[in-house]
Amino acid sequence: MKYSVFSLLKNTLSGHKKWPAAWRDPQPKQDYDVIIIGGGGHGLATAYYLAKVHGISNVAVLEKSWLGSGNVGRNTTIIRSNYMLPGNNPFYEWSMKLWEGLEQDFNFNAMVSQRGVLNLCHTDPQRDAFARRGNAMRIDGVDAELLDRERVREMYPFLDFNNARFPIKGGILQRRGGTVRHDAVAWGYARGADSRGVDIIQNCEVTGIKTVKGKVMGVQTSRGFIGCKKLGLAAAGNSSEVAAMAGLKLPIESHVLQAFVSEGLKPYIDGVVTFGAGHFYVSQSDKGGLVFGGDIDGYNSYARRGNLPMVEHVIEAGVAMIPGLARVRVLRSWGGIMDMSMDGSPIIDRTPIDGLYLNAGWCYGGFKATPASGWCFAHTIAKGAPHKLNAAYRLDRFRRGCMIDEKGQGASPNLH
Amino acid sequence: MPEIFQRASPLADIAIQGRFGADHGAPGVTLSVRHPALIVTVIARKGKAKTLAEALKNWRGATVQWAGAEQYFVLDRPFDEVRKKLDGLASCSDQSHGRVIIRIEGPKVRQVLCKGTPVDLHESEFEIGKSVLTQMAHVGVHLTRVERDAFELSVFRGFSESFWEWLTEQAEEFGYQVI
Amino acid sequence: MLVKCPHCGTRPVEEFTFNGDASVQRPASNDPKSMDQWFDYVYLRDNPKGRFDEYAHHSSGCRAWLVVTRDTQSHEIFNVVTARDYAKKRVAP
Amino acid sequence: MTGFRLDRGGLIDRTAPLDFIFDGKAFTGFAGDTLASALIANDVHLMGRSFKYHRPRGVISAGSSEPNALVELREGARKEANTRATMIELYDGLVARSQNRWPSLGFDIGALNSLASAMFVAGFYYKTFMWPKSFWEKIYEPIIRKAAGLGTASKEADPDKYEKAYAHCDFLVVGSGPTGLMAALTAARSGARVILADESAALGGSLLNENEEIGGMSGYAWAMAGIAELSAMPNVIVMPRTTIFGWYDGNIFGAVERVNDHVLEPSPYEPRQRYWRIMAKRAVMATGAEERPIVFGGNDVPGVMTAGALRTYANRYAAAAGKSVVVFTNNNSGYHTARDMKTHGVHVEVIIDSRKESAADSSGIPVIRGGAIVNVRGGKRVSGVELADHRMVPCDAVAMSGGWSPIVNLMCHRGAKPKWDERIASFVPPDVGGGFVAAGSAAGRMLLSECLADGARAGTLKGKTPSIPKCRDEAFAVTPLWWVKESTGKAFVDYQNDSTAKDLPLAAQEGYRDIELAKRYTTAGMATDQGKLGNVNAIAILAEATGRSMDQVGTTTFRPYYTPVSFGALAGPFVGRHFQPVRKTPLHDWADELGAVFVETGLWMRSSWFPQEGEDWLSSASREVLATRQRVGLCDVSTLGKIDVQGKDAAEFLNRLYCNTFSTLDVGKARYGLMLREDGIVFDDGTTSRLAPDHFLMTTTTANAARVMSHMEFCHQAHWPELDVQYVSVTEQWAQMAIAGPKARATLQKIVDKVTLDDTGFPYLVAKEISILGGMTARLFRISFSGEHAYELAVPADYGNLVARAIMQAGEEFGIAPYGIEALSIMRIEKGHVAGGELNGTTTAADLGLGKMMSSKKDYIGRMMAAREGLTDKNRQCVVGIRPFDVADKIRSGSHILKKDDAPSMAADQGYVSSVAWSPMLNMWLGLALLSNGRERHGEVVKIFDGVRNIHMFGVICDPMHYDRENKKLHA
Ligand SMILES: Cc1cc2nc3c(=O)[nH]c(=O)nc-3n(C[C@H](O)[C@H](O)[C@H](O)COP(=O)(O)OP(=O)(O)OC[C@H]3O[C@@H](n4cnc5c(N)ncnc54)[C@H](O)[C@@H]3O)c2cc1C
Ligand SMILES: NC(=O)c1ccc[n+]([C@@H]2O[C@H](COP(=O)([O-])OP(=O)(O)OC[C@H]3O[C@@H](n4cnc5c(N)ncnc54)[C@H](O)[C@@H]3O)[C@@H](O)[C@H]2O)c1
Ligand SMILES: Cc1cc2nc3c(=O)[nH]c(=O)nc-3n(C[C@H](O)[C@H](O)[C@H](O)COP(=O)(O)O)c2cc1C
Ligand SMILES: [Zn+2]
Repeated sequence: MKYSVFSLLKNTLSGHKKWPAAWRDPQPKQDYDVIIIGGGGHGLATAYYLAKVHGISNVAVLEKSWLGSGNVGRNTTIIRSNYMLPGNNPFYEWSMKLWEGLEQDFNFNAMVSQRGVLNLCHTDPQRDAFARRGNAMRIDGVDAELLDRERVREMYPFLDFNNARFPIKGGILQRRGGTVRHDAVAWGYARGADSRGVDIIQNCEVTGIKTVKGKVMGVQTSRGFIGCKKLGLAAAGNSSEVAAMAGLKLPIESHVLQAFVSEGLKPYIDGVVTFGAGHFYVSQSDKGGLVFGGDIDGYNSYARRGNLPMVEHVIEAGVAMIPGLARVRVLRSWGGIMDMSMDGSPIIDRTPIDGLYLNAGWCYGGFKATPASGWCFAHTIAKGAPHKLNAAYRLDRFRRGCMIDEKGQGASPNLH
Repeated sequence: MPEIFQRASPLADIAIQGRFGADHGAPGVTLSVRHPALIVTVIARKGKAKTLAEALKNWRGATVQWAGAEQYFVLDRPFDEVRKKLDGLASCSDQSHGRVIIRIEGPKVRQVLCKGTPVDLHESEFEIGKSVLTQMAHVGVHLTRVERDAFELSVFRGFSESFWEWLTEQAEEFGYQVI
Repeated sequence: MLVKCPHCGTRPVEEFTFNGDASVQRPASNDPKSMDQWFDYVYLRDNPKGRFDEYAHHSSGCRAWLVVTRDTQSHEIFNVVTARDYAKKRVAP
Repeated sequence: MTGFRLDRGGLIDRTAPLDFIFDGKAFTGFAGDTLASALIANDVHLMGRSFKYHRPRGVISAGSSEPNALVELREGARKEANTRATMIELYDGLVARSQNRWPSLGFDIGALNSLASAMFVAGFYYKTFMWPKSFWEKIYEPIIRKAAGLGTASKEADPDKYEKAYAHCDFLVVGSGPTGLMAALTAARSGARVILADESAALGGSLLNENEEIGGMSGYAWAMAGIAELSAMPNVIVMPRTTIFGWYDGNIFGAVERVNDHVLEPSPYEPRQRYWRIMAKRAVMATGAEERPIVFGGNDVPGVMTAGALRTYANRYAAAAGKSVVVFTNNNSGYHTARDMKTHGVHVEVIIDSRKESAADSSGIPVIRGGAIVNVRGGKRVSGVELADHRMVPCDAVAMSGGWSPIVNLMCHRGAKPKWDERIASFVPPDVGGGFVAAGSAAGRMLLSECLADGARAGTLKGKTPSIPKCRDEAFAVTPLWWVKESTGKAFVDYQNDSTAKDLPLAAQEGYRDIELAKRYTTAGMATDQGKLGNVNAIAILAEATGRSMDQVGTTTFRPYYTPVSFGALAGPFVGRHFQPVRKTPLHDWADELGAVFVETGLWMRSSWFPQEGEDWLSSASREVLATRQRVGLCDVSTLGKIDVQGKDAAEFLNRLYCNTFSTLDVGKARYGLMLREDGIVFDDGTTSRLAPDHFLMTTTTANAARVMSHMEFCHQAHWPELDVQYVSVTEQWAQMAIAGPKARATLQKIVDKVTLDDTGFPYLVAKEISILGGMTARLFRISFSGEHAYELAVPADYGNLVARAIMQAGEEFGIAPYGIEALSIMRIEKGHVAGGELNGTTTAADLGLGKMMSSKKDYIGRMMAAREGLTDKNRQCVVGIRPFDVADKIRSGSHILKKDDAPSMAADQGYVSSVAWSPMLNMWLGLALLSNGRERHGEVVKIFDGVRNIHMFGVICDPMHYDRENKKLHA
């Protein structure tokens, strides 16, 4: 059933008894052309584009828990394409373009809200770095504006302009950046994929990968063996664990990133703002909660929860940026497991094992990448070779010394 | 040896004597700056940790404080004397100007310090003479219990002013005096 | 999380800086043939869900590097030794 | 009873009346009241409006789980949105406003939403608002955002202070009801260090609300005696108004103490709130149980509340929520309310017991067994209830009891899930090991005697469990009734978010069957109360809709914060100017005297330029450069990291850390060193001197000082523990100043004792201990960052200002000028020296033109990885100089570089400008850039693209050394 004002009115009249399920709850088949491990944003988007763009619909997405229970369901929802390096920039911009038409494409309101992403700077070198970044964007036709202190003040007069330890000197603004209703992304892709024949199988944990002579044959799961010709890993924070089932060791560490939401408030902050002198970024959800986060806790973790030091660190920065927040209350905090890579950039590639494809290393920026990641991963799986947009996201780039390191932190995953 | 040059304390203009904060009768804590101080970092050379520890024991006129694995602060003796005495046992570095020692004492001293350090300062856990390295208010602190209700806090000189501001603010509710 | 530093006693996690997998050892050879070992050492990480040896620096305390054995899922800490002792005990590659 | 204030009883102080204002109207209450109890006593029930439908709402609870009665407390910069009226202690002068209504609480236009509510079901948003596309940001979303949210938060800086603190104990007791008190008493009497914390202003838990009897006295008297005993013990810390908000790894509990929320304004010396990290060896969760609502039509009309709340208002606050009460219950505790109300002289119309049978004592109040309320009459206040058999019962208050849920939150914060207990029809806490145990009602024990015994058991840290005082018990019996299916009115599961009983089956029908999906689709449990009251009902309704058991459906994930915590408390004093500590150099006062403008560099404040009358930063910095290059300048470089490296293997250690060699350095000499990361990228640079065969002084960049130190510690301890080397930061011990310029030598000579500073006595790269000013020991290094004949002089920090002043005096005759880091930066760019803009974590030694420094004779950090193809590619971007083609043009840092005739595109991007400066020597803007294959391109004309400033020009690539390429001045 197509979602629209008309279907809504019609169903209201029939007491909402006739809404169909947004996706089926199928039993796994014996085998599939393609299996995707991970019912997060990337896995679901991959399945959607496999079916939609490549006509491959004998596909299953296996999710160990409920749909969207991973990072897609727990991130701070920021989308932007303000990347600097040639390996990244066109990819993220393509993602932004896909966001811009996504809801009409998959007929689900994911509340893509291009309310602007503003990053603040507090020193001259930071401003220079923003100029470099902004120019890298502009050179490729991506929107970016460098704002001075007064322009920032006009937009957000309630930031600390009076008593700050690190005065605000300006910022870089991407107006097309913004937020998306995170859960709805998973739901929209799931519904879109399901309607094109993809089996979305929840509560189905992959526990082993079967290979014969270096070729993938299928997966062991909590619901039995399922065969496949091609297997795509899109397990985000669990990538290392899943890859290890095929004997692969990855250039990835798993870390916990916490996020927070405040009590609901009347409109407080219009766009997304990030602090440049500490770890803090914030936006306001359509429900009214301030959604915010900061840095990873810093130690390897698979627990989806963090500890108090990072809570304090984030909130100190929050009040340093917006003094008025002191009397606002934080309602809830949670964590997600980040697949932190060695250069802060992702991997979308084949692997040394025939038929096994890898999508991982998203660090804490993979939500915004969801559409392009699905698009490129679907292409890579369908064609057996990367798309030109993910040509730099190769697994062997570390061995070759071709890192894509936006922050210049090197092989220290917890610093990216 | 009298110094021919006047040493200037970084807290000279900050740690002004007087009574501050709330007034509940006697001050909750009393603060003072130990300046000029003589401080030497002493680190055992390889394989010399035991001999060094022996050499540091019962050193008249010196105060020896633990400052990390096989590492100490020797206070109150001039750098050259320390270096000569520990020659071959330890690497010595003068820190007399690099660190500032603040003494805090009084009935509320633990209540003030627990606003900064995660270390348990209860008598049952922290005897007199014990030193620890910790962090308070984002500043690294070397903390020593010198008496039941008296502690010394040693911080890098550059942070001393900021640290003093924080420390005195924590003491305000009890009332404090600076001597 | 509380980490029991062998030098300082039990301290909360905010005094430590973590630095990942301690199981990898810096290769001894500079022969180009050892490149695989080097690549493994610099870029590949054990990243288990469960028991894990990791480097931790007591950066706001005694500044010793430690190796903490911890469960990455429950965060339970089983053991802490100095990196120095860990290095000494490690079997030569 | 006059009005709704009972004549007798309660824990309020009738001698202390307090005036307060709610929605502009003046009222009076008493000390001991909460805002909610005072309003109820004044017959005000309408306190707020709901989220989606803007329905009139009153108080539901008497505690921190309150979802409805949220108000904006205080005004101006102290305004605090969404404050629970049930937790606000009344104080004189209190001002509060209702929220989420317009124009007024009584008449709220938003309530029109209710009319379309048939359409506003779960998931409504996802199905519409998609056309036309551009309408979302411009029209739909702003309307939705305006309508959503609850209170309005202040945007002004908060005038109050906050604090942080740590506490340690052997035993933490969370909750001070009978269980907690018994546990605390038991542990404390055995000598343990005990902390007893309770979120309430008064300790005693349910004993304050109920008429119990313990040990021959009233429960209240017993509690007071216990609290008095605990308060007098030196090993006990009693913390009222302290909410334990979360349980973290290591048995660390986060807590907030509301030190001054019960007064109009805190004293200037005291914080508003204090955030505690409590490190407990063991802890007990004695948090009690929460009474659940029943989901029936109109269960949100003001005047409907939990039975326990109604009882609490009467018993503790002497406030009657109505004059004629109907009780609706599925367990015995509803009877308790009925009896207490009767005792207080309040008419109880009827007890509606959903159970067909029960043995509970109704004290003569009529009981309807097997009954149910299907709708509540009344808009802004209950006027009656409609029963399943169509009977109408008039009343002005409804007490409902759907059973009791142990408050398991804290114990589930680290991932464990509660278990379903059929016996009490509740989820009970999981077993999380001995460090944290549940006791009393929190553990599912509903009888007082069980609670006391459980508390005593939990508090027994050693020895035998003591016997407990005698008390009166009342049987607990519940037969679940979650949802009155025959309801005719809207029946709410989540009050604040307006999720109804119908939303959950709809979510299941649409595929959102998992409780977590249903939560997200319907928003049930996501409001400020986090479903404390209604989540269990939601689970039950979903269980039925999907044919699963309670256990199979399970709960959603419990997360901190038990109740919401202010940002202020978690930030503590580290806000505003105190966000991070300030680090000042030993020359700060000297620079300040000379009018320096300071700039934040990491935590340091560095003197940036020294403006004279009428100068801006550029004219000041240019003058400083000219003075230095033509005469002599003095600059504070104390922030450079300085590390004393000593020991037999010091030289070997440095050999392994730096890519170039240090073992060959002579004593008394300095050498520039370059450090790589293990991945082959440049890490840091600096000059390191050999003071003795086994003693080096290393310097690092300001930015990397701490990281280099950690790196050394790591390399030594983890890689090479066999080395005999010791190192310590001596950054703060030394005040260090650069004295540069043609007259540097002459200036210094005037203050240096004995040594002659000529090229034989003190040649380039000499590093020596000397004496100055007639007896001060100092270190002098002949090194240069500016390219001038220059020295760095280090003196013990306490002498810094004194020496700097002396040098200024000595240099006066030569025209000495202080210079700041702006001038320093100009000079280094003129000389093509790399710094932060180029040492950016992605450049190799070769990229920086320093490839020759990489030794091939030894192992060092980064050697192997630096040889990878990607890091040796000839097209890598490397450092070049760049100048404007038209010398009148200004190049800006961050501009990108294109081939002269190329149009902008990522593919055509050749590099970028990494540093720029106005060169007073060359009279133009010039810079350094990172340019693909740059070394081969000197002389090439390129396009400079500065899209973010919309400035485009041409530039010329050149050698990075713009000025004095022969280094004549250095050796002059
Ligand atoms: C707190 C937080 C904030 C963030 N903020 C942002 C942000 O603002 N902007 C942004 O762009 N990005 C952000 N991110 C990152 C972003 O959410 C992730 O990079 C992205 O969601 C990862 O891709 P995914 O959606 O496919 O991952 P997931 O949703 O995690 O999907 C992976 C799925 O694989 C499943 N799985 C794992 N192992 C198995 C197995 N063995 N068998 C079956 N299934 C398995 C998991 O259950 C999971 O559902 C944030 C992340 C977090 C945690
Ligand atoms: N009538 C019934 O059916 C019924 C049902 C359940 C319980 N009860 C009775 O209630 C009593 C329960 O006693 P109890 O001592 O277990 O609980 P309690 O309710 O008396 O005390 C719990 C205390 O914990 C505090 N608290 C809760 N969470 C907190 C947190 N996170 N931080 C700080 N404080 C927190 C509360 O403010 C409260 O004061 C018994 O007398 C029992 O018989 C009766
Ligand atoms: C953008 C965003 C907004 C959220 N808003 C709320 C909210 O208003 N109320 C709430 O209780 N939780 C909110 N959450 C948190 C979720 O309840 C939940 O904690 C999070 O998705 C992680 O899942 P988990 O806690 O079940 O592990 C929000 C989460 C996100 C990502
Ligand atoms: Zn330590």
